[in-house]
Amino acid sequence: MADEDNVIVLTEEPLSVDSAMAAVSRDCAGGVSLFVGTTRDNFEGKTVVRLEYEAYHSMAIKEMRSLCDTARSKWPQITAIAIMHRLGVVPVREASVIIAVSSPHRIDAIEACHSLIDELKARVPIWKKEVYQQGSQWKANKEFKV
Amino acid sequence: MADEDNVIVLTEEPLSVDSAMAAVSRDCAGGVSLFVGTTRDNFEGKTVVRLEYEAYHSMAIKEMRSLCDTARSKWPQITAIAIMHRLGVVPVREASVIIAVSSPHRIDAIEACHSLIDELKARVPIWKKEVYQQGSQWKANKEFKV
Amino acid sequence: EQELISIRVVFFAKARELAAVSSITLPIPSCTTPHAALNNSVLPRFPALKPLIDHIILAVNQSYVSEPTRYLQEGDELALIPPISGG
Amino acid sequence: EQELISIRVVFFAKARELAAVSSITLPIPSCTTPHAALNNSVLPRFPALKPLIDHIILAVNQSYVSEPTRYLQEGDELALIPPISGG
Repeated sequence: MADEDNVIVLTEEPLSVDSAMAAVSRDCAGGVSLFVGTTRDNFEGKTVVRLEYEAYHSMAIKEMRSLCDTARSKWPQITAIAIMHRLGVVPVREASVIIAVSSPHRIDAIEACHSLIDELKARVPIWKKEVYQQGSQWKANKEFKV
Repeated sequence: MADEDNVIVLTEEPLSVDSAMAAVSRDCAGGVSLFVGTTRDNFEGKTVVRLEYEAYHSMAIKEMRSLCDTARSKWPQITAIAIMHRLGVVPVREASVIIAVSSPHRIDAIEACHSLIDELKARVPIWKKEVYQQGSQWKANKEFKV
Repeated sequence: EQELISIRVVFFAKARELAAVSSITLPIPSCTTPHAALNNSVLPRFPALKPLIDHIILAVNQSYVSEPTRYLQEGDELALIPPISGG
Repeated sequence: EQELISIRVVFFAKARELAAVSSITLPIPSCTTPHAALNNSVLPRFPALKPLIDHIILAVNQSYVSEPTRYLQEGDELALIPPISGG
């Protein structure tokens, strides 16, 4: 397994499902599962104008690598994983996170992808500020445990 | 719920994850789950050269609409669904099916997407011929039950 | 002399290959179930389908046939559906 | 006179806003655990962090602190991690 089989990206540029797909496409894969987290326009009755993300960059990269290792030990058939997270401003409807997993058979890709978004929300030091028309608020994932 | 919130496509053109993503993106959605079935280069030791798909077009459309209705009754929070299936020749690594589901919270999108690919394999009258270097074979989904 | 009606029979995938035809218009007696039409009218015309017949599911007017079966009607479309493999 | 070592402290999100700084270099006694460094060296310098302190998790050199805790070393990076909200 090479580094290009675990693609990890932190960027202020817009994310693309096509590039996540391309990152995990392999001749021997029969299924790709993707999860895309997008900026929603509302939270508990308040209008969300945008999200602002920041990361502990070095630790986020490290934790995401660790998530890949854990996923591969639980689903050894995985062919490739991509974890992409956007930083800075993310407008409504745009993607803040894309996770993609490929494998020969779909169940492994689907289960691993689902697990990865859950584990990312639990472990990776990235923070989201939700900006409303009036005011803003740092959010907290209920999955955060450590 | 409008027809544009259930996007169903049967086509001989290449499929695109970006267009599936665009079909289900909504301001009020926080998560999109996608599944992409791709042509794998091998089956039980034989090299797969390509896949060839055909459909009972009118019934496939009807069954896919029914799958959308069933998914929406089980996951009422779904904002949009796209089911896209390619017909004709699908070369190695290219997508034969894309399912995309959006919802305000990820669990609904993830569960519905997983269910939809399973149910598609069980119910939608589309057939795959696997073409090897030597010979070919019509496949049968183990999920096919009815 | 029993009354005849006309139905359309459509063949897919392996069934189409074995029958060497995609669709036919077929006269059948009225008061015929889909399975009776398959066994009494389709199979005699297409004996090459015999090896596949145990794996075929029937559909009428784009709906899988379920029990109890109603009789076919004039103009109905009867589909021979081999095991599916989409996705 | 106890020996001093130098560590780097990094602040994020709400912690960075309250502390009004992203990172500092901090002299601390050797043989200090991360939590002792937080309570005895960081908090006195940044009392505005008090309301957040119960929600903070610590990391040393980009790894979450787990029990048993080893002493901080010269040049270690201590991170104050508020509840995360990525994804």
